[in-house]
Amino acid sequence: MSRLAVEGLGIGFGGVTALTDVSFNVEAGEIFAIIGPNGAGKTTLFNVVSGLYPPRQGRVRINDEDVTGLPPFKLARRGLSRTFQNLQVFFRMSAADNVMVGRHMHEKRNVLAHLFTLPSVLEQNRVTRAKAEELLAFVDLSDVADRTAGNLPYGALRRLEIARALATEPQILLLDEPAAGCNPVETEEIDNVIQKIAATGVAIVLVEHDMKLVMKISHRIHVLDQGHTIAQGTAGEVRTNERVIAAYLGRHGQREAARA
Amino acid sequence: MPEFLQFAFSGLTVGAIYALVALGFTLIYNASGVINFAQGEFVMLGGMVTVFAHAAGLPLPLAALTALVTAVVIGLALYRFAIEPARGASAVSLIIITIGASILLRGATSIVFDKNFHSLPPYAGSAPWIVGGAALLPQSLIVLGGAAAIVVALWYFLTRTLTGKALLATAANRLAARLVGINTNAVVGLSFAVSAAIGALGGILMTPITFTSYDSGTLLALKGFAAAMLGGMGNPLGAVVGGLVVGLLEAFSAGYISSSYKDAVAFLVILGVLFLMPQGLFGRGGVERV
Amino acid sequence: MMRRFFDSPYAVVLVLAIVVAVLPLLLPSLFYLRVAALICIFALVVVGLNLLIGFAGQVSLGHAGFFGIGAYAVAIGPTHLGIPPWLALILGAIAAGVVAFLVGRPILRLRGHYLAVATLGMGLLFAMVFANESAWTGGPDGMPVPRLVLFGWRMSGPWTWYWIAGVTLVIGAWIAANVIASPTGRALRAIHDSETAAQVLGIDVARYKLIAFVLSAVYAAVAGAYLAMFDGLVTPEASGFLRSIEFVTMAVLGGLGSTLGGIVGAALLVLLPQLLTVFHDYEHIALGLVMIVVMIFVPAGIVPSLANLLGWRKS
Amino acid sequence: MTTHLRNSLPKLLAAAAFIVAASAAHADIKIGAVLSVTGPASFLGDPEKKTLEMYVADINAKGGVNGQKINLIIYDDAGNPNQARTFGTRLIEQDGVDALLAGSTTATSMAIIPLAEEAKVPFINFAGAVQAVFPAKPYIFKTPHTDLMACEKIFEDLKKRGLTKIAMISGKDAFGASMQQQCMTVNAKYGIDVLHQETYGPGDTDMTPQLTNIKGTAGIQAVVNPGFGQGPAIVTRNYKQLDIKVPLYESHGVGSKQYIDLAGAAADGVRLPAAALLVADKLPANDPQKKVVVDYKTTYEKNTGQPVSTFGGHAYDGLMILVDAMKRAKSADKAKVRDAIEATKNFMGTGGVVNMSATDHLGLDLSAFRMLEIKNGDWTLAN
Repeated sequence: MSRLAVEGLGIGFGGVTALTDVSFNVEAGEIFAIIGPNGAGKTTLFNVVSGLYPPRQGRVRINDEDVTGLPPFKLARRGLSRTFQNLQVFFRMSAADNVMVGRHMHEKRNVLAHLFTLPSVLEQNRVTRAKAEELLAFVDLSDVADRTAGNLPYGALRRLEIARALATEPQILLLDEPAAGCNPVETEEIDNVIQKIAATGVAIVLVEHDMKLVMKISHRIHVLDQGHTIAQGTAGEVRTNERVIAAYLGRHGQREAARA
Repeated sequence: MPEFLQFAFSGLTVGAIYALVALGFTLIYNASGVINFAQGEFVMLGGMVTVFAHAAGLPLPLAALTALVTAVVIGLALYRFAIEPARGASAVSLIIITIGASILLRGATSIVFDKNFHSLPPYAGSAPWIVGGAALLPQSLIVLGGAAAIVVALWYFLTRTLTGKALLATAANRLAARLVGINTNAVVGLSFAVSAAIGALGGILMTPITFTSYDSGTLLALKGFAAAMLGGMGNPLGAVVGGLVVGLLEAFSAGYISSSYKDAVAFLVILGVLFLMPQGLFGRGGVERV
Repeated sequence: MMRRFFDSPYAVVLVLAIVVAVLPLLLPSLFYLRVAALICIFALVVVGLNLLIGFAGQVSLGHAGFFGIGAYAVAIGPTHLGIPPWLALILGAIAAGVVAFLVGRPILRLRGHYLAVATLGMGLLFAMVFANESAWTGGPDGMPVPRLVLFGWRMSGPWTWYWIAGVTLVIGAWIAANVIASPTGRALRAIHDSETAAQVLGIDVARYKLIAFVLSAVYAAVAGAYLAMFDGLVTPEASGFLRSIEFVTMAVLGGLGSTLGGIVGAALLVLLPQLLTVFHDYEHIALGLVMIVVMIFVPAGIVPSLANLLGWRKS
Repeated sequence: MTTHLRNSLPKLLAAAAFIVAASAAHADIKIGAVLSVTGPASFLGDPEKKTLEMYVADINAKGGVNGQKINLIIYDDAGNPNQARTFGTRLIEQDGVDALLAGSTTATSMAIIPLAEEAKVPFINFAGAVQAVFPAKPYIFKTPHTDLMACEKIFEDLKKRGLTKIAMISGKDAFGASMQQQCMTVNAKYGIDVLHQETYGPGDTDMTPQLTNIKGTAGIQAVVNPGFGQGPAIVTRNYKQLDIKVPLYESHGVGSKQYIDLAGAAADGVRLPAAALLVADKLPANDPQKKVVVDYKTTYEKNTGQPVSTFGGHAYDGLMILVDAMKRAKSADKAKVRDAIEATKNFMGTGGVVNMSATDHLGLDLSAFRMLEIKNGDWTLAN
């Protein structure tokens, strides 16, 4: 039984087909990377898998349960969480509050109790806050816990999104370019964090342009080009795959190839 | 059948006026993202200034021109002194500014002129023509024709002139427009000027039929906004269609259902359309980029 | 210390309670007391509306509709249905909540200006019903509202209503503070900043928007009922478009997302017409100018900007 | 931003202080007015305000009342009853007025009535609806004819002309809706059948659909249009455009020359009940009202440059009844003035001859209304 199974997924916008027949499985504890040139459909794939766009064809299964077409919040309750390429941090809330929002599913959601702040709500706020501080420590953001997220540097925001996603206690974590815009030191930190998460048994799906990072930490790599799967395998297999090289060289030239 | 035609004439005339107000909303929204609730005041100014300039002895065309220029100047002033200094404020804050501006303009008009209703002589006689058993006013045709001319002129301006294209480019992507060397501030200012002009022209055209007074802009702004949203905010074609649809809905529900609830029918239809098409009739649908 | 204190939503409630308790000692006449009571009533609406606009980020241009439901409930209930005023008040609040629940589901799917126009239409529909169904509502001239009688005590006059409205406002602000500090409040703020991220974190966005909508509707209905009983009269303008705009203006001028801001905004818009009478005919010009100037110089609203200025908020 | 705040705060405080200072008493007679000077009822409140200001200045110039000057305090409620009540409270509690001349509309009057009753301040209002003075409350009086009277006057005329099957098209504003309701309570008394009813909204700009339906209703012999503002003028024009032949009756809500200006030639032949004021020049010289209406009309038009309206006339009547009562009471004492107002007899106002009593705090009868017909762009006395 795979944690996440994607079968024959397809989607289009207007007349443009964005994804065609994409399939893969991700297992517990695995780091599974999805790469491809710009416009290959990686983020679209994430958006379909996390329920933001309904697929035109194909199915998505979590732990063998068919979850195709479920809204994102229901997927989250089945153990799927994600980060965003173009940061979707709650900018007006503090870093700690951002992570506390991630605890939402694990909190009691009785609105009447909230209206009158019953003692149980206070207790729960304490527990949530403690958990949030723990997660901030995990991504090394303890010292900015009470700063407004909007004022944090870019690298910190990337890690904050990861901590927030972890707060949901996911079984599957989709990371959309977690190292984008980060300097080498920050990238190194993120690399560590990802490996630590995978070690706890979370299935990680990673979209990343930093090929060094991808090749270093991924167990398997899935290559998309223009919405089609062109290869899948280990770093070594993908690196030598002719279609992959053609796809990258054909469109982006030497730079990307050299990095790989 | 004569009834049907009569309702249609009525709805189209009123709808053409709504369409012009909605166009004004759309233009400013496109260029700046601001919902300008003072749009109705431009229409009011068009009517009031023409009336008083005419009464002061100016020939009608000159009085209308005076009104047009006044509205444009006030539109530019609104942008320069109220909208531009608040750049970066949230959409709601900007709405409050335009509401403040509309209160201010109403107050000023009531002092500079008066609080009475005024009319203008019809531009082409007041005897109606009988078409298919229904009465059609020459002035209604002037309103419809005028509105059509404004729409065509606007279309030409936006797609055939460099300035117009700059306005469209700014609407599509302000940052990109600035990067290719468009003075986006000037363009947004221009959108206020053009919207004010369209509003004022609407006021000049409609006053012989509907009269005007210092506070006749409020209701027009409300209907024009609804029409713009029905058509899909930011789409000039949508604004025109939205305006005509609202006008026709009001006329037909007044005629066939109940005059007490004609506005209710119009709004119910708008709500219904929005539930089915959350971006309005011609709004850009598409998916949210994340 | 100061900074920490003002960060807590409960600080506002405490300060508010003290102000409400002390204020009557400083007011020289019944007129001022009436103005203070009006401020409390309108502030109650704005505190509720702030949950919807300031926290959940959903604009409503139709809340006067709920205000009107509350107001007409205490007029129609006792007059036509023989329901005692206090029960009519409660039923009115419940009715507003139920209507908000039913209308909110479909309406809250809309975003931004589309939501604004839909709520505006909703408010207008209520106003039209109140104006048209004159057999029940007295039509555009409105209808008298019977006095509230509690435990044999007839509630009338600025003194009584000041205390009723003041105490209710403190309770309302306290409940708002509770909500803000709870998982519900975090969910609302999250939705405001990024609906997408909120969904992905397991937040049922539609449910929370609806909660905020219903809560704010109930606040508005209670305030509407108070105003109707205080004035002893209700007219359709209670639910008019201009009232809705006035509520939003109060919330924005005072500062969205700040309970204290809502109260300050309400106070400002209740006081301004009284202060501006010195300008006579130029009153409206002055009012418009004040709105523009405040928004230009403190676009985030009076209270948040002031708090920033005085360094009470972390940057 | 800091400097801005620093600059504006003292100004605001100064404004507040000014209000307090302004209300500090001096030994004048204080008359308070809350009028709908702006907003949808400004066509009522505006002439009322101008009239009061004009005549109070005139009275003060002539030495005041009982040797005391009148201090007139006017607030604008913008047609909002809640605001009216607040200003009413302010006048009574803060400004300490001796009498109130207020309430441009029924709703704003109703908002102030309980305050005046409770504080025992004589209050003459300008509400149209009958409930403002019936049943009579000790301190509450009003000057305008009721809309019930307008209905009766119209129905009387219809009956005389043998027109019994009518349609009504009413404004949805307070004035139109209230009069429409009142008419429906007395139509049977005059044997009038209302075959069809339509309404239009306060800001509507085209009533063709409604009138098309009326035109299509068989057997209609006349149309009655209760309403005010620009609505009746549009109805009148649309009426002519649709070529509806049966007589059109307007209400006293169009009691100013503005209506004829707006409706133009279409207004010819329209009938309406109105006060003698509108036909001041055309009254026979022996008409007892002639002098007062000609005087008021001349003064108003000279001072404001605008055509006279019956609405300003209501304020004139209210002020003069009050001043007359104060003179007879020889003081501004509230209870004495109240008694004196109630004792008003044969007072000649712009609205008619006023005879108050303990049960009638309006004091006008149907004879106060004249049936007018518009001919060649001017009012004429019908019949």
